[in-house]
Amino acid sequence: MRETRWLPYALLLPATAFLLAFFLLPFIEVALNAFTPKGGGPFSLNHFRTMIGDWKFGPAVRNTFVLTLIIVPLQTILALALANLVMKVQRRADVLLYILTIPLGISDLAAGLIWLAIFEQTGYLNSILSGLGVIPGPQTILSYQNMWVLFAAVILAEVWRATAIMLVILVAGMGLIPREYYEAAEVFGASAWKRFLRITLPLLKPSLQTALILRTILAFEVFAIVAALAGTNLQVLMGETYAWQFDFQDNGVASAYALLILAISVGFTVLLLWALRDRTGVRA
Amino acid sequence: MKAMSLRNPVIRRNGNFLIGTAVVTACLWVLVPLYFLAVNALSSPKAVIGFPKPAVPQFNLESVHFFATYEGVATALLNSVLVAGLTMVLAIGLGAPAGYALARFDFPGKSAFRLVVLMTRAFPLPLLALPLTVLYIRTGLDDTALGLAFVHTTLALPFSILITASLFLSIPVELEEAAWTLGCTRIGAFRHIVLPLAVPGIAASAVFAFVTSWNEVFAAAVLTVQHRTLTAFLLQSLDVSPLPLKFAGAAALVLPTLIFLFAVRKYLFSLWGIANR
Amino acid sequence: MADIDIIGVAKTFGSYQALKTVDMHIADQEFMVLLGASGSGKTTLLRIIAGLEYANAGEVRIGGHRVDHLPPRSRGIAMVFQNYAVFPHMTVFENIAFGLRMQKILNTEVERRVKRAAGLLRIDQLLSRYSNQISGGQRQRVAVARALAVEPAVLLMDEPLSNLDALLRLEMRAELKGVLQESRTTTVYVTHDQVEAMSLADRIAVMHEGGIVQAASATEVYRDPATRFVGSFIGSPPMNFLPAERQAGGVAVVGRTFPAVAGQGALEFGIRPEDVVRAAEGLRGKVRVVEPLGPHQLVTLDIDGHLFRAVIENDHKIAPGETLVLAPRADRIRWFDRASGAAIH
Amino acid sequence: MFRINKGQRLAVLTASVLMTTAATGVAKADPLLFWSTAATPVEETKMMREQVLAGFGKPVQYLAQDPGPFATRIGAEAQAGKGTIGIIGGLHGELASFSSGFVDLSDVVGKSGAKVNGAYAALGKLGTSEQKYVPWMQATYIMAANKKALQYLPKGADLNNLTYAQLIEWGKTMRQATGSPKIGLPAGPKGLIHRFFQGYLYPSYTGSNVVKFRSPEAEKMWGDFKALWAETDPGSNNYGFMQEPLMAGQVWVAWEHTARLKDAFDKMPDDFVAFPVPAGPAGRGFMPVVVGISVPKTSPDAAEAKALAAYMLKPETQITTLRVTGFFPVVDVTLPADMPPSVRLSGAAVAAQSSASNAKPSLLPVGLGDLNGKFNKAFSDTFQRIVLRGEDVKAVLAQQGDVVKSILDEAKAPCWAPDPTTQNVCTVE
Repeated sequence: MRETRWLPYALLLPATAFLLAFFLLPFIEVALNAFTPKGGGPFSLNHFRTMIGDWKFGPAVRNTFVLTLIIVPLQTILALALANLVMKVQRRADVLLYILTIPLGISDLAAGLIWLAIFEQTGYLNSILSGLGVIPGPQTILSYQNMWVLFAAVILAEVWRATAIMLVILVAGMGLIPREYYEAAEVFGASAWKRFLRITLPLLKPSLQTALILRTILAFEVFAIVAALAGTNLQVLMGETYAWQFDFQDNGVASAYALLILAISVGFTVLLLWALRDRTGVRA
Repeated sequence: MKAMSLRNPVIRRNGNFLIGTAVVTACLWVLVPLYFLAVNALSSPKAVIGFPKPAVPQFNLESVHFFATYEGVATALLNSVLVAGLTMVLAIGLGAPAGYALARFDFPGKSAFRLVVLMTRAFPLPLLALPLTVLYIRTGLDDTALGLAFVHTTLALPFSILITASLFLSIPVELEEAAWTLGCTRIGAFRHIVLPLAVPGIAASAVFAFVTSWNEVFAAAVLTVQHRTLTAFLLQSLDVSPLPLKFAGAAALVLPTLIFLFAVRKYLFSLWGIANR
Repeated sequence: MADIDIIGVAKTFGSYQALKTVDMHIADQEFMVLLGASGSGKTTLLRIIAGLEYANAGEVRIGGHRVDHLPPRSRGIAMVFQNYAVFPHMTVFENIAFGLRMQKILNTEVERRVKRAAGLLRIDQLLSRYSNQISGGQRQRVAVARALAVEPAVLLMDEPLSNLDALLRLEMRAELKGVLQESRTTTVYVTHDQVEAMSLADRIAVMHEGGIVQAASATEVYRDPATRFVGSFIGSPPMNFLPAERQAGGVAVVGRTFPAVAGQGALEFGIRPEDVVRAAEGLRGKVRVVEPLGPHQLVTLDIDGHLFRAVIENDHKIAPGETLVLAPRADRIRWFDRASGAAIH
Repeated sequence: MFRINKGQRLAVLTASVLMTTAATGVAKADPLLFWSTAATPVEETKMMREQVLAGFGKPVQYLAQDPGPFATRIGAEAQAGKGTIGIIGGLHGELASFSSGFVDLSDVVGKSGAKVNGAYAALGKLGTSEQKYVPWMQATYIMAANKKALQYLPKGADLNNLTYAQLIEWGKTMRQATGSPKIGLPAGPKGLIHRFFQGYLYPSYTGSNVVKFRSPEAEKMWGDFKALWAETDPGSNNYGFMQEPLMAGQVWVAWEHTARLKDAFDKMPDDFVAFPVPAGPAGRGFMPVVVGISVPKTSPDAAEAKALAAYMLKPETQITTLRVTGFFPVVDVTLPADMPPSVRLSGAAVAAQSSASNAKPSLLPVGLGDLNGKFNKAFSDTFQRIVLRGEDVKAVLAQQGDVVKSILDEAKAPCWAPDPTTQNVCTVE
């Protein structure tokens, strides 16, 4: 219809105006803080210098990247597998989907507590292991001496907590793929794996893109679970942001960290958009 | 297989053992950690601290009782529901039109809009809290459910936009066009055709907005004073509380979302446009 | 009176020109079929008439009134969609009644008209069902009944039979023709199936690359294609073409001379496969393939390096490798300008 | 369509009900808001409300906060020039950053009629002439041990007169006997281990906090601490409150804040002993923790807030506060006999600690303002680099010494005990 030209903008207006007022305005103030020296003054990069000069900066960047680069691909694979499973199940699939989406409703703080109950020295993992006679008594699992165990615990907990959001987006995307494609492929004798590879994956690209971008962005903000499981042993960017803002009361450096997180997220988003760009142009 | 089919999803092809196993494994993966939480919440403080941990709950309600008698819990619960409800309404009210625009139109700036909306989640909220609080105190939004709901809406909005977009995408545009040719205005077609088809999905995506608000701690702790939400009221001090209370409190916060999600589980599929396949 | 005038309508999607300037008149109560391959612009034109798409230029008039600025609901049209667009959340009854309810027509009248439309399409038994409880063919009938129930001035149909299986399509085609003849509504019908087009149409508008190449009766489109494209698009098998050279006193086609043709420029000779007969004199070619078609046989020949198809009666057995001489019926020979493809009369 | 309409109607109904409730937001008589980082564990919050504040007579709403939201909110109210917080309770370091936003509470101390600890009262001026906060409660850090650990005490060691060398020895024996390290330190994200270095190790080894930060004595100290850390439960980096690993039996001997041992002593009084911190070559260093009360200039009812501050200083109130939180009074009181086991246990240890002949009391950092956090960071960074990452002691001390020096320069802060108090800016040798 004729209103096609202005209507989409009119529809976006409320959300845009809202985000402008409640996100962009405060954001600009914070962003300015990152470039303003303490106590006011002209533009300066001092806060960024302080940030980079801190010995925790390197480990925080490295750990955040390592966690993101392991967690996100792992979650993608798991979410794809689970989404396929959900689509295969016929009866009571709503119950299956419900169970699998439960972690979506659990905050990262609560999830940290849940997994701490498993991994702590007198936790469930040790209880089970000693019950099975594998170990004689409580063992320290979460220790700075076993960094890889710390990483593994954080990864496990993050995968448990945050795969659900990818799952729902992918299930949604799969629901949009016309069944005829699968039937046609089946007629041509494509195996289930081939059908997944040749039909599901390419047609799922838009959803996959959204899910990946969203998860990557949130993964760079990983904090509560790390704090719960790894304590001060594992520095991450978000943790440093908190520490500078609240423990060291230096809003400038905290803002610099926040901008860094944003910049990394934007960089990765662009990378993902490029890597998963729609080469066919068939689907909008 | 038979016994299992009563409680677990049943598989398309009978005897597809592999899928059955996968379903059970996936469910256990999600449920076992929650089960441990439940056991801890329902065990005596001594058992929670001790070793080895009990495998089954003792149904000791000491920790639960603590929260039940904690002054202000009821009010905080009410505030939480109020804020989450408002967030739900706002996130859908603002997000659904935007989602509809993304689903139905091709226009310059579309991908930029998507990107910017996603990017709002890439900035740590606690840093925005200070300027927001100053703004709120000056405008009188401070310590109101609506004010907090606004902040929670910024968190929930990217999801509600993306989810509703995919929802509208799953409703064939021809249905709408058919309605136009049959005498509907654009709004009329939306009301008579799109909305009824989208309502279950919108309801489910509203639940996600609800849950987002329910779980948010930081802004809630800063922006509410007398009208605290349950999460700000409890969760923020949980990690400095004794272990048994930690678990009981966490369980108290997880439980409502479980119930809420369960209530809309039927819609979870329609949310994704699968129901009519 | 609901005739349709399309005047200078053009449409581009970004840089892609979907419709070049199109002019067309569709008479009141006429059954007009827009026929073309996918991408020819036929659906775009239909959607412009419906108001679902806006033209970049030109006018659309229905019943003499300019409608191109009006939304679909104000154009007096109804439309049947390729995938039927039966509302899944309403019963068949509510689907058919939908347009009437929008017009705020009295309940008793709604009921009467729904019953009549449903009766016409023989779906009166299904009125309380939902769309996922009926078959594809039944859904198609619901879509048509829904469109007819509003008694539109113009009925627009976008490939309504293409999603049905072959047998059902044949059955529906006949039935549709009967129903629409009875309703006497001006109809614009889009299809890529020429048999469907010919069996239904009063007139066929053949579309190619965003333009109407020819709009005429089925017979005329078949017998007198306006362009080489129409000849090659219509008919199964399509028209044969052979290069022709103007000579003093006539036109030479693979060594045979035909009477002179008006105009100048390089020519092409065109003849339908069934318009040749075996003769002593004529086009000489070597048989490549013989396909028996029951009453006839379809023979593919190589005439001077050009592929040529002929439909020949079944009296004699023809074997591949054989040399055949075929004489075209003089009154069925068509000439085309080789550069523009236009027919020369 | 019937189904759908019902759903729609329901949604609209819910929405409008929510909107109206939100808009009307019933206005009751506003209680005075008490915004605090003390008594944050839910049990303590509950007791603070039900037992301490209930006696004030007027409604007070006690809201326990994490330091993050606590500071954000106070900062925002000061910036906006308008607020709802009536009164603030926080640690010395947490209050220091907002000094300019607080009203002068000089008259409160007098009004309360209580005899307030003079040193703390001076601390509460935050380097100004006004009483920015009045001291409210105090605590300190002591040692706690499971009785099972006592059998492994080194020969000849006196629990009440322990040295750090003996503590290390003790830890070693326990580790060898049980197979796992049994000493615990609160080095987690919520833990207070930086105070261990500032107020305990440094004064005990160097007799100084700042000046001798990178002295040879300090190098020796870090060497010893590495040995101690080897006997320390590696889970320590997750511990915020030592009472939990103590009760769980995971840790047998711990250094911790008295308030953060309360639960263990109260719930299992027969299983634990409390004793003074060990001594080093320079003495037995220890440090108080002071919680103060401030009234922000934006307080809706400053008069009532002051009245509440005075009420909190009353000896009876202070005793009740000790009973429920484990924080000790800052005014002169006579403790009744029926105090909970934690008070008995901790009280004895604290008394022994401060009356020890080699006692080396340290003050909280004075005059650092909002640099308090960074000052703490300098110590915990030193610990993490030397002990956890195994960096070279001398090099790290040299670098971190510069950091400490620059913080002091920026704050222009003079030295505080146990460093010799001077008028000049304190500096690292």
